[in-house]
Amino acid sequence: RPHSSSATGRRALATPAVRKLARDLGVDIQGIRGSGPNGRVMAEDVRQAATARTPAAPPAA
Amino acid sequence: MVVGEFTESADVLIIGGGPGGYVAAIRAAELGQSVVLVERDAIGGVCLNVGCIPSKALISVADQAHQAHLWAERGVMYQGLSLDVDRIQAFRQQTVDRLTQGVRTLLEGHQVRVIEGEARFLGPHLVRVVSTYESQKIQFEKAIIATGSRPRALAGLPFDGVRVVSSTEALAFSEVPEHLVVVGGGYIGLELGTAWRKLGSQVTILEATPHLLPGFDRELVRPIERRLAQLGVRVMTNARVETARSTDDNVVLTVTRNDGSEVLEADRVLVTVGRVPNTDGLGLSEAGITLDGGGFIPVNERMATKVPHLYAIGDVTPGPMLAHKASHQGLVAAEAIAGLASAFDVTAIPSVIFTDPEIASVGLTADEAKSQGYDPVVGRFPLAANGRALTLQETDGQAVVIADRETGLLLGFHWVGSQASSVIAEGTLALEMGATLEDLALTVHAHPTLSEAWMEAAMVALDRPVHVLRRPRS
Amino acid sequence: MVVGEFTESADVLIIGGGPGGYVAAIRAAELGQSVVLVERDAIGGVCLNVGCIPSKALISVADQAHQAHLWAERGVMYQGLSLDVDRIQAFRQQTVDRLTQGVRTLLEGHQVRVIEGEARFLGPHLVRVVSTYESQKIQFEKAIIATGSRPRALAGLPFDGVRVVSSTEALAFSEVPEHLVVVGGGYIGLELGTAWRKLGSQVTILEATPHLLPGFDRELVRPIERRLAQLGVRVMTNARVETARSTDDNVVLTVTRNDGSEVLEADRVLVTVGRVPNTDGLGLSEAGITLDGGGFIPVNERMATKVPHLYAIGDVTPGPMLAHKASHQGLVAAEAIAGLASAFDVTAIPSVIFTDPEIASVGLTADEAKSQGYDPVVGRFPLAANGRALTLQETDGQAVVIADRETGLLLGFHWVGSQASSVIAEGTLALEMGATLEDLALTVHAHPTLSEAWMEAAMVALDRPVHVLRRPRS
Ligand SMILES: Cc1cc2nc3c(=O)[nH]c(=O)nc-3n(C[C@H](O)[C@H](O)[C@H](O)COP(=O)(O)OP(=O)(O)OC[C@H]3O[C@@H](n4cnc5c(N)ncnc54)[C@H](O)[C@@H]3O)c2cc1C
Ligand SMILES: Cc1cc2nc3c(=O)[nH]c(=O)nc-3n(C[C@H](O)[C@H](O)[C@H](O)COP(=O)(O)OP(=O)(O)OC[C@H]3O[C@@H](n4cnc5c(N)ncnc54)[C@H](O)[C@@H]3O)c2cc1C
Repeated sequence: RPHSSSATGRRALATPAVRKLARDLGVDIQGIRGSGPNGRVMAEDVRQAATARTPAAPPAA
Repeated sequence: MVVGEFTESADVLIIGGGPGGYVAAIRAAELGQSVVLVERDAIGGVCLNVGCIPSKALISVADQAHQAHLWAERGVMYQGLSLDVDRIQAFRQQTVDRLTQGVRTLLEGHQVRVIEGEARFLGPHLVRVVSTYESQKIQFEKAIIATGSRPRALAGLPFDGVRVVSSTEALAFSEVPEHLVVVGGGYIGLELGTAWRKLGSQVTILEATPHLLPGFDRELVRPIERRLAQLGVRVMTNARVETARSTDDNVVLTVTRNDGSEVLEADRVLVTVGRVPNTDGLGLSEAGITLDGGGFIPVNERMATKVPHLYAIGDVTPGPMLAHKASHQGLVAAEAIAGLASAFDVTAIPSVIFTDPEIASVGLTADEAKSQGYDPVVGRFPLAANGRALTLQETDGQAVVIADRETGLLLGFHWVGSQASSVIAEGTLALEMGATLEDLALTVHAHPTLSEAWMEAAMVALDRPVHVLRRPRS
Repeated sequence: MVVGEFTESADVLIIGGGPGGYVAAIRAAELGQSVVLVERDAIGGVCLNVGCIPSKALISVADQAHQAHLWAERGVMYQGLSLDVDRIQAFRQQTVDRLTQGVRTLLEGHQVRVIEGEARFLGPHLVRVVSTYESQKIQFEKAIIATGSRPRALAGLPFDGVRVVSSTEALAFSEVPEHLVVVGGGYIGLELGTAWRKLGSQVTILEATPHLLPGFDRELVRPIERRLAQLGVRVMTNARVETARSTDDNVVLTVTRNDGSEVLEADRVLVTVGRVPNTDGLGLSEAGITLDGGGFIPVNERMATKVPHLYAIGDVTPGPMLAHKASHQGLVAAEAIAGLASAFDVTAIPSVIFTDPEIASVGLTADEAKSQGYDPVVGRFPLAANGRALTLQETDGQAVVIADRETGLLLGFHWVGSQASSVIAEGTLALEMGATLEDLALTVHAHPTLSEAWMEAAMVALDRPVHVLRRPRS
């Protein structure tokens, strides 16, 4: 996609709340491939990226 | 040398009580920090005392005075209209007082210690605060520099506070000037020049570049140029003040333009040629901070300077000098200091100009979109075709939306016309939410309202206009 | 019996040229259909001719006349004010003419054939159109019924067109009434009652239920009740007209309330107790359509009736009687007919009331949210703490946001105060985009603007208020 954020270095397309979530979870949103329309990064994408990045964390329960 | 100085300490020291500093103070206190706020002049800073608020109060009164003339032909006729400048100025001051008193109450309610005086860094964790009567030191863990900006002076036309003045004095004139010359056709000059014209002054605006409001889309500025002409404001572009001489009651200016020079006599000259950051005289080098070429303090997205425990916000940082930028940065800095993951990470900062008509803009223009590699599609909708604008008799203006042709992603919103200040918020939210032309077009907009024009502009961009005829695509 | 009738044919027949019908006509033509639009009265329907537009024009003039009083203490003074009702009415009519002329031009530009006359179904694919001079039949593939609504009459107080009138005549009074009694405290009664009060009439509003604007949040209505009291409008709730008797210059009403009865004398009585859909006299049964209990035409989300090739939009369909609902449905019906996948599928329809101050509302109230199973959090922000409201001297009012406590999903926006009509659009877009409290709070809102109050209300709901003190959570 010529206009995806990674191709042109543009900002990731995500709402303020999702960008905040990424910051809160310590994930770099620019590196996430969004699953929403126009490649939009959704809250779920951020949560997945956060889990994927911390495999060392002990599984809950 | 000061004897017997007292030293206070605080988690967070904030220097400057403008919309950057006081908002940071409230938020830092909310987050449990002990906060000291130092202000050398008036709580509320430029914005509340001599900027945003008093200018808009003056503009409201001036609009009202002007409206009185317009409505006669619609059947509301005034006899013997007169202006009482004392009352106008009292209203301006009351508005300021009410808001600054509100801010003081909020600071108290959050247990922010407010210290009057001028702060200067003695070292990275220490400032001295000097006021008329006393001096003290304040030791701090972290500090936020929010010292704002001041009017830039013109070399050949120095401020004298009476005849040659900055916006501060021009807001507070105790009489309507006979002839006000405004040097500088930026937003502050236009806002104040228009207001005083509506209150009865003869007004001439001098702009050194070929256009008023340099940097703004020409098509957005046109309705303002038209209105200025209707109001009888003389606009001289490509004009430079060559010499200036003050007499007892006047300033005599020689103005050169492309084609020659002209002599203007004015009883008041308002110089508004930009603002400079208050980053001198602060002892920043003692604190380890170095400035950029423009005198601004470089910061990262958490508002931290190169010295990690020192933060800077508002007009002292690079970027637009706007109150809402300062306040948003204030929230970010306070939260960053308290350990939250906040960052100044916004898609767009709106800007509003309270001219007649108002202009508001957020995001990219078509040209900017092009230069960022988009193929922009532009949708325009004239307010002359908007029912609400007609009922308000405010039909001059248009709504412009810019979007990416391929994806429909909205990139910019621009409005010249009535209530631009109120309708622009929808545009900012649309950009932050990543909305598309379809999202905007399919959102039901109440009838009859001005904001319908955004929806109609989106439908124009989508090539399915309703209230204008379709034009052959370019 | 009509002789020598001519029969036309069209892909799409639209009955009624209001904001539903004319928008559908434009869109259908844009999509390549041959369109006939039948209108028995005036293109533009109720909304443009005797509804939204003329009422807002009258309100603008009345506001201007009233503002004159308010601004004297701020220094804009006049010795006398006089009203010229002829000019006021000419302005109202000009505004209407400009818009309806615009619509006629758009219809022409789209090659929509406009036929004057009253349509009545003769069968599922045939109508007869009767005008003063002629009659014809029109055969069609598909039809859209957009015949709108008319004022409901009160049994004991029938319209006589002079003393006992509907909104249509009340918009066009050629003199300011001495005493106008408004029967019905809904939005139309309040809008017109307030306007005529500001133009000098004595005004009494009678409402049968315990509250003005039944159905609206009480807290939103309070500023309007206060303003009505300041204006000297007498409001009688729980009030019913028992008997009415017209004399030569007056109507004498006996009004009963809980506590007894009272006699009112009025030179004009405006009855606004709701509107009924124009679904009688249309021959709908010949077309195979049956009405619901309220006389409305049931439709699916593509605006199709039970008879698949017949569509209905606007005030004849169930739901709020609002122009923007009619227009949006018009787009959907036209697109559905042209084979597009369109549907009336909106999250929320905003509603605006042009009282003083204005009220606008979109989405759920806290109570509605609760009854839909949400745990709502409410954020309120008073306009008295908003800088722009202060500079406009319009501090009465508040912004209210409703969100789901768990997810922050925004559910409703409510505003009473200045420019409600302009600021509500941001709320509608937020709901359509599925925005959350964080999204709204982190969107930079320009300063000083009214819409900042939405952002501040979101910050209140998130328990991190800036310009009001935090309250103990409930
Ligand atoms: C006429 C005019 C109209 C304007 N209109 C608008 C508008 O409509 N919208 C908008 O967004 N912006 C507007 N602005 C710009 C706006 O006022 C500024 O962007 C805003 O005030 C910046 O906020 P700040 O907190 O960075 O600094 P400031 O508001 O400048 O506050 C800085 C404070 O720091 C204090 N200070 C400085 N040095 C020291 C020191 N050493 N020790 C102690 N205290 C110190 C100063 O006294 C001042 O109170 C306008 C400006 C002007 C002049
Ligand atoms: C005083 C007043 C103020 C209002 N203010 C607002 C407002 O601010 N905002 C808002 O959203 N709404 C407002 N409304 C409501 C708004 O006017 C209606 O919701 C809107 O007009 C409905 O549009 P429509 O197309 O369904 O019908 P209408 O506008 O009622 O148009 C229907 C048309 O069909 C024609 N017609 C009917 N039967 C036939 C027939 N058999 N043959 C041919 N033609 C026929 C009628 O002559 C009419 O022109 C207001 C209404 C009133 C009375």
